[in-house]
Amino acid sequence: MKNKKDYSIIIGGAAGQGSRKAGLIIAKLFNNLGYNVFISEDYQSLIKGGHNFSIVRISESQHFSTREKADFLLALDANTIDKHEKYLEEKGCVVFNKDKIKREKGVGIASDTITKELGGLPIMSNTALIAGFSKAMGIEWKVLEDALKKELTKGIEKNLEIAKRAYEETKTVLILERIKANPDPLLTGNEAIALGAVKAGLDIYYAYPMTPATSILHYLAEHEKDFNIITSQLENEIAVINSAIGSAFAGKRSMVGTSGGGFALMTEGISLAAQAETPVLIINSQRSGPATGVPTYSSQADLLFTLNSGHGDFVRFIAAPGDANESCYWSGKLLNLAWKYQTPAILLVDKELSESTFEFDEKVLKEIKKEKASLWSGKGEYMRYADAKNGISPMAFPGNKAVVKGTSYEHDIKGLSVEDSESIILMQEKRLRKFKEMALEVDSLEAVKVYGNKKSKKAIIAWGSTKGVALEVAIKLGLKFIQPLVLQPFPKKQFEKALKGVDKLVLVECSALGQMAKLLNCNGIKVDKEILKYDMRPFTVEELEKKLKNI
Amino acid sequence: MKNKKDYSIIIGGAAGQGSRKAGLIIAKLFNNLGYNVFISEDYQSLIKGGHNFSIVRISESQHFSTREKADFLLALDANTIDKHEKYLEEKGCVVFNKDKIKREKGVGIASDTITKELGGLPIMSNTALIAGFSKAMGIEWKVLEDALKKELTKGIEKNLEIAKRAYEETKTVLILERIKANPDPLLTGNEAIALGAVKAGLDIYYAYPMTPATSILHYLAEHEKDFNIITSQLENEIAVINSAIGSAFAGKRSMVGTSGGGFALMTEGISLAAQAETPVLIINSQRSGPATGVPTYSSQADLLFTLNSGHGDFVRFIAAPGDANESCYWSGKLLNLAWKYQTPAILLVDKELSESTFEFDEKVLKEIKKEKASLWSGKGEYMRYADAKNGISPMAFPGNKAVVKGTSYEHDIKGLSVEDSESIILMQEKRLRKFKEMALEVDSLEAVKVYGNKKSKKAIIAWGSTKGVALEVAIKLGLKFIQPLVLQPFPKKQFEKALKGVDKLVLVECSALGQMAKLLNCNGIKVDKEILKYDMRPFTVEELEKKLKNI
Amino acid sequence: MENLETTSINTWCPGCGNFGILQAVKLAINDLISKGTPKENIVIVSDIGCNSKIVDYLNINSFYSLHGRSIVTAMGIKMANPELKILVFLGDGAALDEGISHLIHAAKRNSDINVIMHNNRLFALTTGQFTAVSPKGLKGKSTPEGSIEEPINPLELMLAANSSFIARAYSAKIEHLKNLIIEAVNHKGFSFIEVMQPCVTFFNTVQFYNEKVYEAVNPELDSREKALALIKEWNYNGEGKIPVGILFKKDRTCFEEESNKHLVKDKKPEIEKCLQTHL
Amino acid sequence: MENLETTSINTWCPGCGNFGILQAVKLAINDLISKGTPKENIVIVSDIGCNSKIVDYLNINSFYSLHGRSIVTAMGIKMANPELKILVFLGDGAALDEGISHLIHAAKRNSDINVIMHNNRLFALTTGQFTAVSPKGLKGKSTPEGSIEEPINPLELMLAANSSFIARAYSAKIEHLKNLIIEAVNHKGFSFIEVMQPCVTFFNTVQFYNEKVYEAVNPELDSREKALALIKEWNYNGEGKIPVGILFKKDRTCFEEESNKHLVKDKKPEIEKCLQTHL
Ligand SMILES: Cc1ncc(C[n+]2csc(CCOP(=O)(O)OP(=O)(O)O)c2C)c(N)n1
Ligand SMILES: Cc1ncc(C[n+]2csc(CCOP(=O)(O)OP(=O)(O)O)c2C)c(N)n1
Ligand code: SF4
Ligand code: SF4
Ligand SMILES: [Mg+2]
Ligand SMILES: [Mg+2]
Repeated sequence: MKNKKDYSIIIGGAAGQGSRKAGLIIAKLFNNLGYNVFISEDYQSLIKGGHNFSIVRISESQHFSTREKADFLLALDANTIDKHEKYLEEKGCVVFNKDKIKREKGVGIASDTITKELGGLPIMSNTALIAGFSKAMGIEWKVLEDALKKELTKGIEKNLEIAKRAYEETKTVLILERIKANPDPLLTGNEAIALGAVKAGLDIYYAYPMTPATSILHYLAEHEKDFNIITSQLENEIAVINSAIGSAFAGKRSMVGTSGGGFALMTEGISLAAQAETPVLIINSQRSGPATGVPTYSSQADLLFTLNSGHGDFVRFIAAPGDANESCYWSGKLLNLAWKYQTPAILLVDKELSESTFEFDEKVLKEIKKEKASLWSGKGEYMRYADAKNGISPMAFPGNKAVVKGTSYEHDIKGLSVEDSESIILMQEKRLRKFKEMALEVDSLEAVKVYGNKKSKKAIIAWGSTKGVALEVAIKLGLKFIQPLVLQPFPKKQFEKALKGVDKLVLVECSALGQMAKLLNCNGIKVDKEILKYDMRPFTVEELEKKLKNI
Repeated sequence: MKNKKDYSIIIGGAAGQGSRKAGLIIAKLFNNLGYNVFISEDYQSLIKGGHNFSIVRISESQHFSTREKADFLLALDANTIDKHEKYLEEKGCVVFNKDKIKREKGVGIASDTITKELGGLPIMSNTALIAGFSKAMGIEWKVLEDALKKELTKGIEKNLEIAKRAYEETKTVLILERIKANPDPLLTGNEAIALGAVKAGLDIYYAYPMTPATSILHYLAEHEKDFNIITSQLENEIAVINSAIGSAFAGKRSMVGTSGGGFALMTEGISLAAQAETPVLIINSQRSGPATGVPTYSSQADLLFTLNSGHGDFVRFIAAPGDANESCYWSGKLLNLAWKYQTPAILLVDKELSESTFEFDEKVLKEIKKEKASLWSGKGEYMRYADAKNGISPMAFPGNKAVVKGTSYEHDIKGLSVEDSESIILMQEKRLRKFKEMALEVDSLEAVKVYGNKKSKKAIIAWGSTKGVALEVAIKLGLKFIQPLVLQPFPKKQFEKALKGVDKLVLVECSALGQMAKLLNCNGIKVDKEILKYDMRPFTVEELEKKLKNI
Repeated sequence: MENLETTSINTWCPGCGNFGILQAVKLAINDLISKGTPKENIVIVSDIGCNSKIVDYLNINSFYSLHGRSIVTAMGIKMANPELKILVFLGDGAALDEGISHLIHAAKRNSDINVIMHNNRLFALTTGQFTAVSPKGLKGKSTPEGSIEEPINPLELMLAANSSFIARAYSAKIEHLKNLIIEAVNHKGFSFIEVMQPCVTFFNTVQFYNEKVYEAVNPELDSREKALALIKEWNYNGEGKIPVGILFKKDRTCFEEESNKHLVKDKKPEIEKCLQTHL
Repeated sequence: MENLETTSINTWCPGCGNFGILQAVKLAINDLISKGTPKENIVIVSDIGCNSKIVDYLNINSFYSLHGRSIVTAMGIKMANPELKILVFLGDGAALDEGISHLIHAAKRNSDINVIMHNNRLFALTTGQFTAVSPKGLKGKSTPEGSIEEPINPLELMLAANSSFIARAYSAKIEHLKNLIIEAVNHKGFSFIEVMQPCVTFFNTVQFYNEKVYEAVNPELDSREKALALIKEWNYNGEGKIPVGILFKKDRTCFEEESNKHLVKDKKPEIEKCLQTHL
C-alpha cells in the first residue's frame, strides 16, 4: 500500500497571504500530472494575519482525507514552519520564502527579492514560491507555465517572468513522476452542490451569507449568467426561506443555503413548506457549535436538529453526501425529490465537505436531469390539495388558469382553512400516505453504501466528510465500511442488508455526543462503540487508524 | 365505579357569548359542593361567532379527562344543541335559553326576557341561564349567590336580581348532593406554570403572544404587582429569547413562553444559552401543526423538535407535566435546575394542558422554593467558565466586582474566544461533565411515574395532557400506566424499573407519527403498539377505552 | 362582476373594519380584471391575524403565509414570475412587530408588490395586545395597566425606508380604498397602503376615525417634505387630523425586474463551460 | 488609566477603522470610570462580525451575542439591572440586516442602551457582501456585477423610529468619538451612534471619508427638522458632505425604568392571595 505514490503537502501562511490559492495551483499541477488530488482547508475567523493552511494530498490511489504527517511543507511565513515542522516526515522537505525565514534545512527561495527585482506586486512572491516548489519536485517548466497561465488572471507576463527566475534559481530535490493521462475537474463540495442543483433545474438561489455555506452563494452569483439563474441575497435567513417558498409556489425551483444558526431561523419555514406542500431544497452546512462556536471549523453535531427540524408531524428528505461526486448527485436528486413529493428536502453537509477540494467525475452530471413533477391536467376545477391516492396532489401555479390556494393552515382540498375533525383527518392522512411513498422512494435509491471488506464482522459507520478517512482506514484494516447517504426517511431495509454478518458496529463521527448513534438506535440498530472527535478538526488517517486498530 | 357520582356538562355558545366564563362559574359551584372538577375548552380561531364549548366534568373521584357523553347540556345558542345533542346520555337534560331556542324537551329559561325586563345588559342573560341551571340541579340559592358574588366583578346587584328571578322561575330536575367539605383552587395548566415559576424565584417573563401560551403572559401581567415581577411583551420571539438570556446573564431569573412556530424562532437562542451557559426556562405549549395548522387545537407533535432544538452538541432539561399540579411543580423545578446547571430548560406542554382547568393541590407550592445556584466565592480573578470538576463554573453577574464575560463563541475559562484544538476540547469536556451531572440529577427526581395495576404485563404509556384520560382508562381496564415526566436527560434507570414485568407496551399520543415511540426506541425501549389521534382533539374516555380494550 | 366567493364562512366580528376592506378589494380586483389583467395573474398573499382570513374569502390565487412573513413570501412569488400582480394583506402586528425587517427591506429594494396593512392598532386574533402602533397607555391583556411604549408612525418609517408609494386609507371609505388599491397595483414598485381599520371588539375606533379622517391631496406627490408634513399630522396617539389618500409616490427601478433581467428564455445552463475552469 | 487589556491577540487587518473605535472606547470607559462610574457597572455587548471582536480586546464585563441579536441581549441586561451602563457594538449588517427589527424597536421603546454601529457598509467577516447601507453597484462576492439595491439612510430610519439620541462619528476622529460615547452614556434613553468605519480590505473608504467628513452642530438639538436636514446631507452613495456629531437629542421616559418601577425590593410574591381568586 505505502509503495504507491502518496504525498501530503502543507501550504501555510497568514490570512491574506494567498496560501489557499497557492495550494489550489499546486493541486492542479499535480492533477495535470495525473495524480489524484484532495485539499483540506484550515482557516480562522479573521481576514488578515493569523494562520491558514491547506493540506494537499496527491496520490496514485484516490483519497479524500488528510494525513497527519506531511512530506512537504511550503511556508509563506515563519509561523507555518513553527506550527507544522513537527509533522514533517523524516525525509520530508521544507520549501520556504528565504527572505522572510532564516533556516538551513530545506529549499529556500528568495521569492520577495525576485519579485522586487523584477518589479512585481508583493502578492507575486507566491508565484515565485510555487515555481521554486515545482522545480524542487521536478515538474517540467511547460507544465508549470500552462498551469500559471490558466490560474492567474492578472499580470500574467510579470508572473511568468518571476516564476521563470525562481524556477531557474531552485534545485530539484526529487522527481514526482507523471502518472496517468487525463486530469479531472477539481471542485469543492459547495461547487459540486451548486452544479448538481443547476443540472436538476435550479431557478433561484436565495441566501444570507454564513460560513461554510457562503461559497455556494458566491459561486452561483459568479455564474448567474452561465447557469441562467437568479441569485439573491436577502435581509436574513427568515426572508430567505420564505421567499424560496414563495418562488416555489409560483413554479420556480428554489434552493437556499445556510449553517446552524441560520438554519435554526429557517425551521419555522421548513414546517410551512411541509404544511403548504411547497418544494424547497435547503443546504445545511454544519460548522462547530453550539451558537457561534468556532465558526470556520467543522462539525457533525447538527444531525439530530436537522432530522427533527420544524414543529408538527412531517417527514423531510434528508441526505448526507460524503464527497464532491455525491454532493453533486444528491443536491440534484433532492431538488428533484422535493418537487416530486412537494416537500422540504435538506442536504446536510459540513464545513470539511463544503470547502475541501475533490476530484470530480463528470459522469455524475449525466446521472442528473430535471425530473418532471406531478402537474395538474388542466381539467375541472383545480384543487391544490386534491385527495390523491398516493398523497401527491398535482401542482398548478398562479398564472395558469387555475385558482391556486397554498396555505400554512390546515386546509380542505381547495386550500381553504378548516378546523373540524373530519377535514383535519383527511389532510393528515393524505400527508401520511405521501410520507409512505417517500419511504418507498428511498428504498429505490442507493441510500446506504457499503465499502471495504464486505465479509468483515466488524463494520465502521461514518457519514458526511468523515467518509473519506473512514473509507481509507477501513480498507487498510480490512473492515467493512457502511456509509448512510439518506438519513430521512430512514433506509431501514438497506441498512439491514448492509449490517448482515456484522457483529460489531463502530461509529466514527466529528461530534461530542455521537449523534448518528442516536438515529441508528431509534431505528433499532445498536452501535457498539463510538469514536468521536470534537476539536472541530477532521480525523487524520493516522489518528483514526490508531483508534480502530484494536476494536 | 359508575355508581360513584360522575357528571359531564357541556356549556356551549358562539364566541363572545361567554360560555367559557359560564362554564367556570358552574365548575366553581360544584367545586364548592365538594365535587372534583375538570374543564376542557374547545374554541376556534375567531373572536365572535362560530362555536365554542366547555366540557365540565364533576365527579366524586378525581378525573382530568372528558367523556364523550354528556349528562347536561347548557345551550347559549341553538347551534350548541345541534352539535351536541347526539352525545347526550339517554337520561341527559338540556338547559337552554328559551328566548333563542324553540324546543320542548329539557329546561327552557327565558333568560333574555328576564334580563330585558329587569333592565340588565345582554351578557347578563348568561347569569339567568346559570341560575336556572343551578336550580334545575337542585343547588341551594345561597351557594349560587355566593359564587356569583365572587365571580362577577361588574353589576353585582343587577346580576343577582336577574339570577334570583331565573332561579325562581325554574324547576328542579334532580338534586346533585354535596360531597365533601373543602374546595380546591381551580387553575388552568398555564396558571399553574406561572405560579410554579414565581415560587421558584421568577423575576422577568418575556413573551410575544401565541396561543396557547398567551394566557401565561396575561396571567403574569395581571399579577405583576402581586408577584413583584416584570412582564414584558417584545417585538418577536427572537427578541424574547435573547432578552431573557441577557437578563439571566445579569442575574435575574427569566422565563419565556411560546408555541411551535415561535419556538422554532427561538432555537438559535436555545443554542446560545447552551454555549454561554446562561440559564433560561422556555415554556413550549404545543398546538396543532405543521406551520399555522389549527392554531387553537391541541397536539403532541412537537416532541422531537423540542428534544433536538438548537444546533450543536448539548443537553437540555425537558419535562412534560400532565396536570396542573405537575405543571406547577415542574415549572418551578426546571427554573431551579436551569440555574443550578446554567442551561436552557424546556417545559413541554400542550394546548389541552395549558388551557384546561384542574383542581390544584396547594401542597405542591410548598415543595417549591427558590434553590440556590452556584455562585462565585469572590476570591481571586473571576473566570466565568472555570474548569470545574463537575462542569459547573460558579456564576457572577455584572455589577459584582468581577469581570464577567459571557459568549456565544467557543471560549477559554475567562470567556475569551478560542479556535485552537486544546482549548476547544477543554470546554467541550467541561460541558460533557456537566451533562453527566444533569443525568444524575434526573435519577434523583421522580422522572417516571407508574400508576394503575402495577402487576399488569400490559402497560400503556402517555405523557402531557394525555395523562388524564390514560390514567382513568388504565385503572378501569386494570392496566399499568407509565407516565414519563422528564424527557431529557432520559431517565433510563427509572424507565427500566417501570417496565419490569411488562411484555406489551402501548403508546397513547395525540400525534400522527407517534413521536414518544421514537424517543423510547432511541433509548432501547420498544413500543409494541401505537394508539394515535390526530384530529387535534384530546381522547375521550370512551374512545380510548374502546381502543385499549383488546390489546 | 367576477364571482369571488368561496365556501368559507366569514368569521369576522359584526361591524369589523375588515368587511370594508374585503369589499374594496373585491371591487378593485373586478376593476383590474375588467381593464385587462387576467384573473389568474392576480395573487393575494396573507399573513396570520384576523385580517389575514381575507384569503379564505376570495376565490383567487392565494398563499396564506406565516405570521410576519407574508411580505417576503410575496416577494418570492413576484421574483419567480414578474407577470403576476401581488396584493399582500397583513396586520399592524405582522408588519411592524414580527415582520418589520421584511417590510423595511421590501420597501428599500422596491419590490413590486402591494402591501395593504390592516391597522387596527393591536394584535386582534390573539385577543388584544399592544403593537408598535398602539397608543401609549393601551390596556390590552398583556398590559392591564396600560402599555408603556409610544407608537411609531409607520408611514414615516416607510418614507425613511424609501418606499416608492405611500398611502393611507380608512376601511369605511370603500370606494376611496378601492381606488388606492388600483393605483397601487398600477404603480410599478413597492406600494404601501395603511388602512385604518377599527377592531370593534378590542379597540373600537369607529367614531374616532369618523371624526378625524379626511381626504388629503399631496400637491407634489414626489416631494418627501410635503409627504412628511402630511404624514406627521397625526401622531398615532390622540392628537391631530388623519389625512388619507396617496401621500407619496416616486418611481424607481424595481427589484424583481432587475433581478430577472439577465435571464434568457429557454437557455440551458452552461455547466461544461464552467467545468473547464476547474481543471 | 484602567488596564483594559486582555490576553486575546488582535486579529483586525492592519489599518482597519476598528482600531480607532477601540481606542475611543478605551478612552471613554476610562473617562467614565474616572468620573465615578464603577467599572463593574459597565457592560459591553457585541454582535458577530469583525467589529464584534472588540469584546475580546477589553477586560470588562461583556456578552458576545448572536449575529443580529446584540441589541436585544443588551436590553435584557439593562432590564435586569438598570444600574448598569451598556454599550453595544455591532456592524451595519447586524443592525440593518439581520437585526433591524430590534434596532427599531429598541429605539422606539427608548431602551436605555448605547448602540455603536461600526458602519463599514458591508458584511466584512463573511468576506465582503453588500448590506442595507452599501452603495448601489457595490461589487461584493454575492453581487459580482454590482448590487442592485439603493442604500437606506440609517439615521433617517432612527429618527422615524423615535430614537432619542442620534449621532454620527468617524473612526479616525478618536477624540470626537470618545466624547460622543460619553455623551451617549450620559443620555438617559436610547442612543445611536453610527461610526463610519473604513474596511481597508473589502471597501477602502479612508480617503473618501477624509475628504467628506466634517464636524457639524445641530443648533437646535431637539428639532427633528434640523436633524433631518443634516441627516439627509449625505445619501450613502457618492454624493454630499458627511456631517458628524450629535445630530438629534430629545429626552423621554426610558423603557427599563418604566418596566421596573412597580418592583418593591425584597417583597415576597403574594401567591396565596392570588389563589383565593381561584376558589
Ligand atoms: C411566530 C408566531 N408568533 C406568534 C403568532 C401568534 N399570532 C397570530 S396572529 C398574531 C397577531 C396578529 O396581529 P395583527 O398582525 O395586527 O393582525 P390582526 O389580528 O390585528 O388583524 C399573533 C401574534 C404566530 N401565529 N406565529
Ligand atoms: C444567524 C447568522 N447568520 C449569518 C451569520 C454569518 N455572519 C457572521 S458575521 C456576519 C456579517 C457581519 O457584518 P457586519 O454586521 O456588518 O459586521 P462587520 O463584519 O462588517 O464588522 C454574518 C452574515 C451568523 N453568524 N449568524
Ligand atoms: S377581533 Fe377585531 S379585528 Fe378581529 S374580527 Fe373582531 S373586530 Fe375584527
Ligand atoms: S475585513 Fe475590513 S472590517 Fe474586517 S478587520 Fe479587515 S479591514 Fe477591518
Ligand atoms: Mg392588528
Ligand atoms: Mg459591516
